[in-house]
Order: sequence, then structure tokens, then C-alpha cells
Amino acid sequence: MSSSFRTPDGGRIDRSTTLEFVFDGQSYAGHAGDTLASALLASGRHSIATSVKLGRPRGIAAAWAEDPSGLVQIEEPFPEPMLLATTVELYDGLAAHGLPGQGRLADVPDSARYDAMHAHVDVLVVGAGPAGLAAALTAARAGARVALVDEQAEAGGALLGSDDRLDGSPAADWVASAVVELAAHPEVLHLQRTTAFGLYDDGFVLALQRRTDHLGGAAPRHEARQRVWRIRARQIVVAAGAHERPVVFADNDRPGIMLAGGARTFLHRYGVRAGSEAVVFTTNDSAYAAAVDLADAGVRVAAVVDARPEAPGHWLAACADRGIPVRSGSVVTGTDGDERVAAAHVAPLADGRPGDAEPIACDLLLVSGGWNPAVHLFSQARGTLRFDAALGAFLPAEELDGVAVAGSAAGVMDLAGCLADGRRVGAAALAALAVGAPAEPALPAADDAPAGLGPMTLWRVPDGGDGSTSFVDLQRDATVADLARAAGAGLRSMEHVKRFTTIGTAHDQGKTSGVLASGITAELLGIPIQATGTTTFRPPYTPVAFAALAGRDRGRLFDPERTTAVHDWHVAEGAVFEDVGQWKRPRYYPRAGEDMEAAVLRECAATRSGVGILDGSTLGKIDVQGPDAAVLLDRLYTNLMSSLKVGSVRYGVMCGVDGMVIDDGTVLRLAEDRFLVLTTTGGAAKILDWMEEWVQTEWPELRVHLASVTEQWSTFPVVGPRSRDVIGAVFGDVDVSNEAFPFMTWRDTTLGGVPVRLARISFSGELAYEVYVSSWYALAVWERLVEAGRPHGITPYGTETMHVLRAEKGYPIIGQDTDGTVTPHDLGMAWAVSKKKPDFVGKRSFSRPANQNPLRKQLVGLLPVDRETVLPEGSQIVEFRDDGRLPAPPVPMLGHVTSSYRSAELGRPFALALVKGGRARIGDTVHVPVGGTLVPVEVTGSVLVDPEGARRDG
Amino acid sequence: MTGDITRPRTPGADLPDHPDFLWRNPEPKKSYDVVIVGGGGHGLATAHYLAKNHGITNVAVLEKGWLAGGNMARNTTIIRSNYLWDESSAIYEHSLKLWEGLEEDLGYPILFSQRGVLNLAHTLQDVRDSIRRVEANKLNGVDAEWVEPDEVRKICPIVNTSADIRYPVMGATYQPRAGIAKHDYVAWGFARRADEAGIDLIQDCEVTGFTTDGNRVTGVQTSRGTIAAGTVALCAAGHTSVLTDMLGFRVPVQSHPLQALVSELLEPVHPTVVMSNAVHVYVSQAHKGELVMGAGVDSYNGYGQRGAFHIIERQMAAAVELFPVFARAHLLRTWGGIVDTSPDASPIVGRTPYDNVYLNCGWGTGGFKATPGIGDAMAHTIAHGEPHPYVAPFALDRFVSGALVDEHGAAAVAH
Amino acid sequence: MQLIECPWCGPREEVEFHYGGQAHVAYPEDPAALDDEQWAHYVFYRDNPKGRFAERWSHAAGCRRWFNAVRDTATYRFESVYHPDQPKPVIP
Amino acid sequence: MAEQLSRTHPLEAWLPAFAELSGAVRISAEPFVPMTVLRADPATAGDVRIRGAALPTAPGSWASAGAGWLIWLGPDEWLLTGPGAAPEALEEELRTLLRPVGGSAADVSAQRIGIRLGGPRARQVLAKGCSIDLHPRVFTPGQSAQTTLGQAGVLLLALGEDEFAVLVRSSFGGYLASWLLDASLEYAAPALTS
Repeated sequence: MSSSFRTPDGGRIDRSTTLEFVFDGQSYAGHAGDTLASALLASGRHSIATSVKLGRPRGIAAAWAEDPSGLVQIEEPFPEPMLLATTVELYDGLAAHGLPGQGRLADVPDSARYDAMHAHVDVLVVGAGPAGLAAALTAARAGARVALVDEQAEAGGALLGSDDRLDGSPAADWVASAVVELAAHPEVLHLQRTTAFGLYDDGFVLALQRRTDHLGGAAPRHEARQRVWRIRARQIVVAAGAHERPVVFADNDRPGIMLAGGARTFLHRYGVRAGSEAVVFTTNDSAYAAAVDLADAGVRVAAVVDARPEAPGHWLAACADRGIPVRSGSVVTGTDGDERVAAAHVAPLADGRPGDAEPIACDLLLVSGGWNPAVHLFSQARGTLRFDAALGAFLPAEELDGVAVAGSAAGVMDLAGCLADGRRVGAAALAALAVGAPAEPALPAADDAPAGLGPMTLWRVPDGGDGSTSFVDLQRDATVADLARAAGAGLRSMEHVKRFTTIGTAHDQGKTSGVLASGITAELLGIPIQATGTTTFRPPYTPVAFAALAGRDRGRLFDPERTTAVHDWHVAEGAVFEDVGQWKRPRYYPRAGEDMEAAVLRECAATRSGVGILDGSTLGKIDVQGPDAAVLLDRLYTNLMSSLKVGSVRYGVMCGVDGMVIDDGTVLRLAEDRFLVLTTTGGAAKILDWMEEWVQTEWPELRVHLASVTEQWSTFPVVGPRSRDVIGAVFGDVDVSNEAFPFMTWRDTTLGGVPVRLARISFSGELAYEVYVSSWYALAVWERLVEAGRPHGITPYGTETMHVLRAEKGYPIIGQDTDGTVTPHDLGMAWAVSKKKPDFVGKRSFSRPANQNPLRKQLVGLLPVDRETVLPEGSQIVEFRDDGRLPAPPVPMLGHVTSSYRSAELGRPFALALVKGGRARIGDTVHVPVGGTLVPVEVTGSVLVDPEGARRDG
Repeated sequence: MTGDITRPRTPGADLPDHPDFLWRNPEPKKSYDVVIVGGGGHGLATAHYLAKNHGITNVAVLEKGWLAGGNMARNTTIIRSNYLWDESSAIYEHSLKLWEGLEEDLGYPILFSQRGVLNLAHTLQDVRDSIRRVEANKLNGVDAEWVEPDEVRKICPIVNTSADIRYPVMGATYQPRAGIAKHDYVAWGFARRADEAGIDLIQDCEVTGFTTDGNRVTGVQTSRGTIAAGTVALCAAGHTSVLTDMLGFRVPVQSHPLQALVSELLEPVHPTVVMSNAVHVYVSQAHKGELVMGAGVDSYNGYGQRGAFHIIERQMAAAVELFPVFARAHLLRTWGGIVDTSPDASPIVGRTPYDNVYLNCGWGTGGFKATPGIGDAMAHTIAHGEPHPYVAPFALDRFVSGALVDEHGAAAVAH
Repeated sequence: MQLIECPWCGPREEVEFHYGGQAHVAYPEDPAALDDEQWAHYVFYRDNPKGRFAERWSHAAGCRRWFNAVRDTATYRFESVYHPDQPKPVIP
Repeated sequence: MAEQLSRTHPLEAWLPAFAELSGAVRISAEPFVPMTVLRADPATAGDVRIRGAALPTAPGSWASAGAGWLIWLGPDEWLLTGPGAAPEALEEELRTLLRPVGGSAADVSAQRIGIRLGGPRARQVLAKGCSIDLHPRVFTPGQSAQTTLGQAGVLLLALGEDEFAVLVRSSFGGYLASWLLDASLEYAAPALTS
């Protein structure tokens, strides 16, 4: 498709490669190096979409991220919502359409890869324009570790969109040489297509690198599409440039109305004439260059309209040479046109008011209201801004520690000045690092900037009406009229005005509209703009895809899966797993045709009648050593541990200072000065930290050391009346008789030369032995036990069966039968609370009034009277209702069901519950609402199987 | 001006216009019957109900910055009442009932959208806690139900309910009457009504101290002069400790950063509100189409109204894990608020050591949804000099007696 | 995202640390001697200043050592870090 | 019952994938070696020698001890690794050595596993999930760091120019192996090199 708007030559595109793409269903062609916007303009298309509220046609209004209106939806190669046509690099097969307001998400998952990379540098330079390149060169030449990030496809910044010359050659030559020199420095990280989007504390900058987007469908699958760089910089140089600012006037939103600098960029960088007949409206010198360059490129420039009473002499002459009429002291008051601007209404400005307007035909209206330095990152670093009246813009008002601003971002608007400022700031960054400035060649000489006139600050051209077509924020369709309503409504803070008008809340976050809104609001309120200020600049500088921030923490890597040394065996045996914290634990081992209930009934019965084996390796284990080990445990457990004999085991409970149970487990005394503390699976890390915290911060005088040995020791409870036979068979040298090896004691032995520890601990009430072995040998020992157990029908069981067996004995699971509001007494464990010890953590809280309340919830058992219903865990409990019906809410609740199972042993379902004054209610019948009905349940003690504990010795 | 308040707005919808006049910007008077410190949602709602329900209008609301510019402007606007404990569900359900009539009461299009809230369960313990909460809610007259994964998919088709993700969705609690509203509209609605009633809303007025006489506060010293006060209500959320330090008494709250974010405007994909405690994300799609999301609380105390970015990154990972279609949605803006958290994750409301000073703080992440309820209860408390029954259980002295209302464990999702 | 100076390991990312709240709040000598209010203040009450705050931190993902820091809760800036057994430094 | 028990390495299932990586990144599982965590106050344990090595007191450092490493874990904590006596014998030997100076020792041989990471791209692979400065001039051979890699806590040792050891709790071994392979894909995917 031939394009009449492409210049015959020039630009930084590769005219030898043609790229086909589709926009709004229509086929177009462009070249490598184009953006979607430049390719569309080259085809004569300005109009992109209609606006969100008013449905007015909108086009491409700038050449990069500051464009407030050129939003598109990518469809191919993969749907992506709301990107700016000006920032989408063209590739073959791109399909997109204009976006009237809301983007569309793909309905299939995104299979692209994303990742993150950490970097540490002495100096981070944001922006590879003249100032940024100069700063980076200075830092690099000093041998500093430098990162240079720039959001565009290639370095150069504003130079890419100009015909500036350095040392008499195109500035691009100097840019190229600078890039080559930087590449030669081993300590320089130079990233293009990389946007620094957030600046945080201590020199932390986040930057998004678009690595393969420009390759379209040809992007390699194994590479991350986008990468988030997490850069720690000792010094940061923000050389992010400046955004041109429009002037607001009536009907200023039509396609074909564009920032002057943008049109100049399209011409020089992409070889595209943004129109054929142009009017240029400016308040400063910079737009003249656009007028002159476009005229030289064959665009008929019908007029330059300069709001200032006088036009700059140099530019007057340049325009005269090209037959461009210049109307100084004039403004554009409005436009005509439909899909595209057709005429600009130009009127003389007499003491601030426009006179009679005269239409000037054009298909391109270039506007320049001055420049806003890109102070976003500086402002994110909480740097304060001041309004510079001469420049008509907000500038950094202070020096920040470690964050410096250079070039046009600091208000330096000429090329020579930017180069010098960049070098100066680069050297200052080095100085702050106590690195001397390097010997450097002289900076390249820019052509003398013509003597010019200062800019005029003009926010808007009064439209004589209500301003309802004078657009301030094009994306939000917000106008001067909206600002006037906000002021009239009593709003004084720009934060209120922003929310009232929604100005600055759209995709561009107010890059062009924010300062305009402040300026116009100040006028409306009759106060200086310093008083209104700006709204807060927040990260990100430009939008970032969710998936890019998720990085590789997706799917399998979203959160670590912790597994035991026997995990693969469980998998091979078809175990169904349960997530317990980050651990994967076998929940049950279904056999063919079994559901969970069947499998668990089988596992329970087999264990109570024969022998079962559990992988208990996830239990937390802490090695406690030192002369004061017992003292520490006495202070942290509610019960007495110092009296525990070497070779013995004791169950213990830990409370927080608030007296609520936080964990429980058994403690083995390995030596006078050594204990092995077992915690719950979920509590392992928390309890080690808890113990360390007390030792380190409260009782540093205690001679005790803690070490986590959770993974060191695999733990296999072998449980059931036949467990003695199995243990005896595997560990022939151990006398497993009750007499020689009583309950709550442990013994060391070896197996094949490997140390093994056996402990008579029971979490089921049955005769049981816990086998501890180094995880190196875990699988071998596990298989030995299973092998030896085969004659006895040993049955591997999971957490579900473990829960049933312990519940039948009334043993609580911390976190299931407790919720952080339960004391040991509530659990019926007063026996585990020492009366002897003067103090232990939590003791004092037991005597608070609320702890004396007889109606505290207490752990009891529940037996559904119908012997059938398995009460859903979490069910609430209410008083028995004779009529079997619930009264109208609110219905007083007595407590809730914490654990509930079908018991093979009892031949009926049962539950554990926390019930107000529960122990006093034993024998009562209460109701549990299940579905629509009230299920009568009998309150019992919490121990339902073998209350006298006859089985634990087999 | 009132729009359809039961459904999310249509694609591409703009927001309804604000009224032509909101409030005066008066100079503070020398003296007021009631001085409310804090011009956020709670302070403004308290002012509204003082005027509406008790005819008390000689009132000033003092705001150190701009009205409703604190947490009210920074929250994720989730409204629900499905809390575990009787005391909590009572105040939040009272609030929800007021929400249901608030658009009419304020004559303001607050965009209250009862689109329902799903609290996902990812572990067996989540399921137990969820059912416990649902059953308690039912008995307390709060609409709540337990829904299985396939029903979750029906209610919110974009939730990843496949079994092979790291933390599969095992079900959820669902409160159909829960939803979202447009926070600025809510705050400005209260402010406009209070202003209409003659209550002075005084901005850029920072409290710098208090004048006391024994057990009474007689004056409030501010950056705009000292203001005599008959009764003082502290509604300063994250800055409460700064005020109580001036008054010389302590409250057990800690102020933490809490961050939130929005995406660009998107076609409707998310019809409800989804919260997941286990993977730490809560998200809704607001009226214009942007995804609004909140994260976990930053660990350290902070008044900076900003948090650490790793929290956002972790939240994005959770979002993409739970909602794969979000992959190429874009993070448009992040911000932070200051949440005042209490030891039992429940608010602290009522009397203070000063006879004429009432306290309202400690709402943590629950403040927005409580706005009308606590405004009403505070107004009642101030008018009667007696804590409203709804707030009585949340008195400061519960930390001495130990009678906490601990919403940590059981309320699972604490947002 | 802070860079926090562990007294032993040097500057590390904030994510490696665990926050421990107000520093210099000692466990009472004799809890039994305290009345309920005094005990409640130990258990539940901590300062919450806007500005300088002496806090406890632990380098949880590193050397697992607790230390104290004076940090400004408004700016988040760390002004000093010191060992748990050292007194709160006087900062001008 | 006296025949040797076999040992199972937690990363056995990952070894083939490790082997397939191209040379840009090399990943291998370290062999089983006894490991012992040592605690002592350097003030009182200054004269202690472990396999000829003094307890390193510089944070984030390690010293050669026999054929293994003696690694600083904290101001009064070290990890000794390396072949030699059986773990339980080593623990007893070290307890006996350290108890007189108020120290302790605990066998943690199976608490962690070791992964060896090498090759010209090894640093980039680590930098994808490790926030400490890994610059060759900063993280030099002889240094170590306890930090996080991805979402796993690790003990990272610089062994040589492009050679690292990563010690991780064995329950996290599978996660870390998957994470490392995924991070290495762009540099060392077998598909790219074949």
C-alpha cells in the first residue's frame, strides 16, 4: 500500500522491509522501525477511535507515551488491552483496533514467559537522550558500574525526532558513537525498550524491559517476553526528558490536532508527514522548528499562530524564506472538521481576549503550549516541585539524596545545555560516590541555538462559551466546563478537582492534562498555580502488565511445595495429598473404588485392630542444647520440663503472652543439657522463631542454643496393637516390651549401622512407636517397616485417619480445635499447666476476668443422636429446641464443631466442639443446624475411645 | 441522579455527575458543641447522623488535609457484613442495612452495587473456618452461604477453579448482599448533607494539641487557631495515636501501610468481588471497568501512605494465579493508605479517660464498609453520652478484661 | 522497598527481615505482681509514633539475629541500627 | 539385618534434567556429606580449631576445613560440611570439643542438600531470584550469604569465578531445582544447544 505521507527518504525506518498489519479490519503496510502510529499516519490515517463519554473521533496527538488519545487494543498475535499506538513497535502480522474506552482481556491464559532480574549499580541513568548519554558516559569513563535504561527502541531521546547536528554531523552519529563506547565498558548495563516505572527507597528502581514484543509472532518462546529489572543504585540520574503541553481551546480534540514536537518526531524519525496542510499554534519558540521542518518536507504550512505579541526574529526570517505567514499575538479559538480537523479558527489576542476569528483550512493543527519536564520519578521519590514562571512549568525544587535530575527533565531546553547538564550531573553523582570525574573529551558542539524569546504561559484560550468542548483530558472527555463546575462546587484541592472531573485518572495518568488542570483551576479560583500545585505522581510511570510483575511466580513456582523424603513413595502408592502450610502431606491412600470415607474407615480400622504407619516427617523439630535448656523450656511451656528424665518424653503446651494456646507437641530429653522439641507441622517455623526471639531479646543470659532439625529427622509413627511386632522385627536388638520400653520413653538403636531413635509416643491412644532416622535413610527405613509389617497387614495412613484417631481420644489439633482464643484450661488440659512454676509465658493472662468466665468455650465431644449425621466441621451449636425449629435471628450460639468424623471404632459419627460452659453440659442434648434441619447431639467428654487408656501399652 | 444501584455499570460507562454544589469552605468558629477530629468517611458520617438523627448541628469537622483524602480515598470499597463474631456482624450488618438506603438518604449516586462477595477457601482449614462463619452469619440473620467450586465458577467464571493449581479453590463463602460503592461519592454525599445542615467542614486544619481541664477537654488547638468544644470525637483512623499522645493516654493500635492498585478500564469480566486470604488478594471490577485490587498489610509501622513494591508483585502473582485472564491487564496506578490495626483485629470505639472525648479507631481494613454504621453509632454515642449498644463490645477496656473480639483466626479474610 | 542494614550481614532487602514492633519493652520482672491494667499494657499496648521509633527487627532470612533500629515512621528512613543489648542511641 | 541401608537423594528425579543443560549453566546435586551446625561464643572459642581451621568471624565468609567448608551463619553460629567421620560421630566429637567453651553442635547432615551451580551464565541465573550483589568483585570466592533465592531460603557460597554452591533445606529441594531449571531455560535449554 503506497503512502502519500511517507517522505521519499530519511527517517530511521528500514524502507527495505515492509511489514503487513491490520487495523480496524483494514490492511496496511509499514516499515521496520515504524510504530503502529507512524505507519497509520504514513497511510494518511489519524483517526484511531471515538471517545469514552461523548463518542467524538480521536486521533494520534503525540509521538510517544504522552499521547492522551491514541489507544488501541491488540488482537494478534495475542490480545492485549489498551496500548498507545505511538508506543507499539510495528511487526508483521500485528492486528489491532482503536479503543473507545475499555480494553479487552484474552479469554485464554497467556503462555508467554515473564521474569525478573536484580541489578546493582553505582549510577543508574534513566533516559538515553543527550543528557542521559552524557551522564552515562561520564560515569562509565570513571569505571563506575552504570545502568542506562531508556524506554525507546533506540537511544537518542529527543535527538531521534530532530535534525539537530553535533560537531557538524547529524546528532545521530554522536548517539551511535556514544552507544558504541558504552558497550565497550564492561561495567555498563545499557537497556533500551526499558521503562523505569517506579522509584522507591534507598535507590531502588523498577524498570520494565520489553524484550520480544517488537518481534510479534516471531518472539522466541523460551525467552521472557518482558522482564522486570530490580535495580539498586547508589546514585540515580533522572534524564527522562520533557513532555510537550498543549493549549486548550474549543474543539481541540479532533484527529489531526497534534503536539508540534510529535509531528516533528514523526517526520524525522519515521519519515512521515503528519498532514499536507498545517497550521501551527504555539506559545514558545520550539514549534517553529516543526513548522520549518514540515515545510521543508513539502507540507504546506498555512500559518504559524504565536500567542506572544512578538514572534522571534530568527524564526520569522526562517518562515519568511518558506513563505509561511506568522501571526503573532494570535490564538486558535476553535476548529472545524468531522473525522479530521478541516480548519483552525485564528483570532488576534487583545488584552487576554480573542477577537473575531478567521478560519484557516488545514488537515493538521500543531499545538505547543510549552514543555513539562518529566519529573515523575523525582516526584515518586517525594521530591518537592516548584512552578517556574519563566519556563511555565513545574521543576524539581530540591536536591534529593542520591537522586539528581538532568537535562530537559530539569528544565534545560537546549541541546548544548542538556549535554553539559548531563555531564555535570554525572560528575556530581561520581563525586557523591567519592569517585573523581574522569578525563573526558570536550562535549560535541551543538549548532548555536538561535536567540529566541521566552515562552508565554497560556493554559487555555477562552472560548466565549462554557468551555464544554475545550478538552483538558481527552481520554476522560473532561473539559474546562468540568473544571469550572468543580470550582463552583466548592472544591479547592486539586485532589478533589481530579476526582470530581476524573482528569488525570486515565491511561496516561495526566501526562499532558495534569498541569493544564492545575493551571486552569488556579485561573478559575483566582489563585497562583503554586497554590493549587499538582496531584501526587504515583507509580507506575507507564502501565505494566500484571503478568510481568508476577514474573516466574506462577503455576508450579507460585509458592514452594515442600515434600518429605518419602514423598515419591506416597505418590507411587496413589496417595491423595493435603496442603498443610507449604507441605504436601498424604491425606489418605484410596484403593481402587474407594472414596475418602471408605479409605479412611479402612485405614482407621486397620490401625486400631492391627498396625498402621504414618509419615510424620513434617512435624517441626528443634534441637535445644545448653546448660540452661531446661530453664528455657520451663519458661515457654505451660508445664514443667526441667523435671523430665533423660530417656523420657513429655507432652507440652505453649501459650502466647495472652495465655492462648499457640502450639503443642512432645519433648524428648536427650541429655541433661539437650532436648528434642517437636512442634506442629504448621507451627514449626513460628515456634523456632518464637523461641529464638525470647532467647535473643529477653533472656540472652541463658546458655542455650537452638537449631532446626525438621528435615534432618524423618519421623514415622508405627501405630496399633501389632506395632510392637513390627518394631521388634525390624529392630531386633531392642527390647520392645512394656517393662523395658515403657510409654513416653525413647531408645536409641541402629539399623544397618545407621542410628535410629524409637519413641513410645501415641497420638491415637494405641500402642505406638515413633521411628526417627536421618532423612538420608528415610525411604530405606520406611520400606523396611512396611516390609516387616506386611505379615500384620500394615496400612499406610494419611492425615485424615490421623485426625480421626486422635479425635476419638480427644487430642486437639492446634489451629483446628483452637483459633487463638483458647486456653489450655478450655481444652481440658489444666493438668498440663504447672502449678509449681512461679511464671511461664502466658501464665499471668490466665487470671484476667475473662479467663474466669464460667461460660468460656470448652472442648467437649458431641454424639449425633441419630448415629448417622456427620456434622459438617464449622457447624454452629444452639440450645435444644423442643419444637425442633430455629427462632428468628439473631439466634444465640453456644459454640461450634471443630472436628467431625465417622468413627469405625464407635460405629457412628462423632465430633469435637468448643461449647460455652461445655464441661458443665456433658450429658445435655443440644442442636446443630445442618442444612435446613436441627440435628440433636449429645454433649460428651472429649475422650470417646478407651478413656481409661488401656490400649497404649498394647 | 440516582442510577441503577444493583448492577455494575454498563461497558464504557462514565460516572454520574456530581452535584453543582458540595460544600462551603467556612472559617472555623470560636466554639462548637461537637468537634469531630478527622474529615474522613467516619467523621463525615458521624456529622451527618448527628444532624439527621439528633438535630445536633453546631458541629465542626476538622480535616488536616482535604476531605476524605485519607483511607476513604484509598480503599478498595468492599462492603460486606459476613464477620464471624456476633459483635462484629451486628455492627457491620447494621452498616450494610444503612448502605442499602444510603443513596436515597444522601440523595447522591453512590453507585452501591450489591454484586456479592466471594471469600475463597484454599485449604481444609479455610473450609472449616468458612463454614463456621457462614453458619454463624445465618444464625445472626446475615445472608451467607457456602458454595462449592462449580458454583464459584458460575458466580465468577474467570476464577481458576481447576484442581491442578498450587492452592486449588475448595469452595467459598458467598454474601449476595455484599458489594462495592464509589468511595468519593459516598464521602462527598455525607459531606454535602452535613454542610447543608450547617455543619462546618474545615479543611487544612491540623490538630496540634488539646486544652484540658481535669477530665474534660475544653478546646482543640489547631493550625487555624484554638476551637472550644463541648464534646470531641476522634475519628482519625491511622493518625489516632498522634492525637491520643497529645491527650496523654494510649490506645493499642499500630499504624501500617496498606496498598491498593487499579488497572486500566476493561470490558466487564468480573461480575462480583473475590477475596482470598490464603493467596492474599482481593479484587473487584469497578464501575468504569477498572480492576481494583488490594494487598496484604506492610509489616512495619508507617505513616508514609506508601508501601513496598514486593507486596504489589506478590499480589500480582496471586491475581494471575487465581485469574489467568488478568495476565495482560495493566497496573495503572498504585497507592497506599494507613490502617490502624488493633490486637484483636476489631475496632476500638467508645469512652476514653476524658469524660467528653469519644474514640473511634482500630478498624484496620474494615473502615470503609462500616462508614454509615459507625457514623450512626458514634452520633448516638455522642448525643446520649452513652456508647451505642453496637459499639459497647468494642470498648477500650476489653484489653484489660481479656474479653477480646478476635477476628484474626476465624474471620479468615480480614479485609 | 527498604535496604536494611543488618548489624552483621550488612545491607539487605527488606523482604529478608521480620518486623518485631517497639523495642525496649522488657518482659515484666514479676508478672504476678502486676494488676490487670498493667499486664494489659505489656501484652497489648505499644507506642505508635509518627516519626522516630525504636523498633525490633530480625534478619529472618539471613543470620536470624534480632537487632534494634531507630526508624522514622513517616519517612521510613533508618537512622541507626544497634544490638539488642545496647541502649537506644541518642540521635540529635 | 546388618546390611547397609541405601540413601536416597531428594533431587534424584531432577538429575537427568540437570544433565541435559548446555554448558552456559551447569547444575548438579552435591554428594551426601556430613553437616554439623556449631554454636559458640567466639570470645571463648577463639582457640578452637575445626579440622585445622579457626571459626571464621567475618560475616558472610567461609573457610576450607579439611575437604569441606566451615561457613559463618551468625555471630555465634557456623555450619561445618565435608566428608569424614559418620555424622553422629562427628556431632559427638564436636560437642565434646565445644561444650567446654559453652558451645554446642548438632548433626544437620540431612537438613539441607547442596546444589552446585556453574557456568558463564550462573550469576545471571542467580540474579533472577537473589537480591544480593553477585558482582564478581563483590561476591568473591570465600564469601557466603544466607539469603533468599526465588522463594526459598538458601545458603549461597561463592566457590570460584563462576562456581557456586547453594545449600537449601531438603524439603525445598524440589522447588529450587525446578526454579533453577526454569531460570536457566533461556541460557541453557537443551533445545537451543542441540
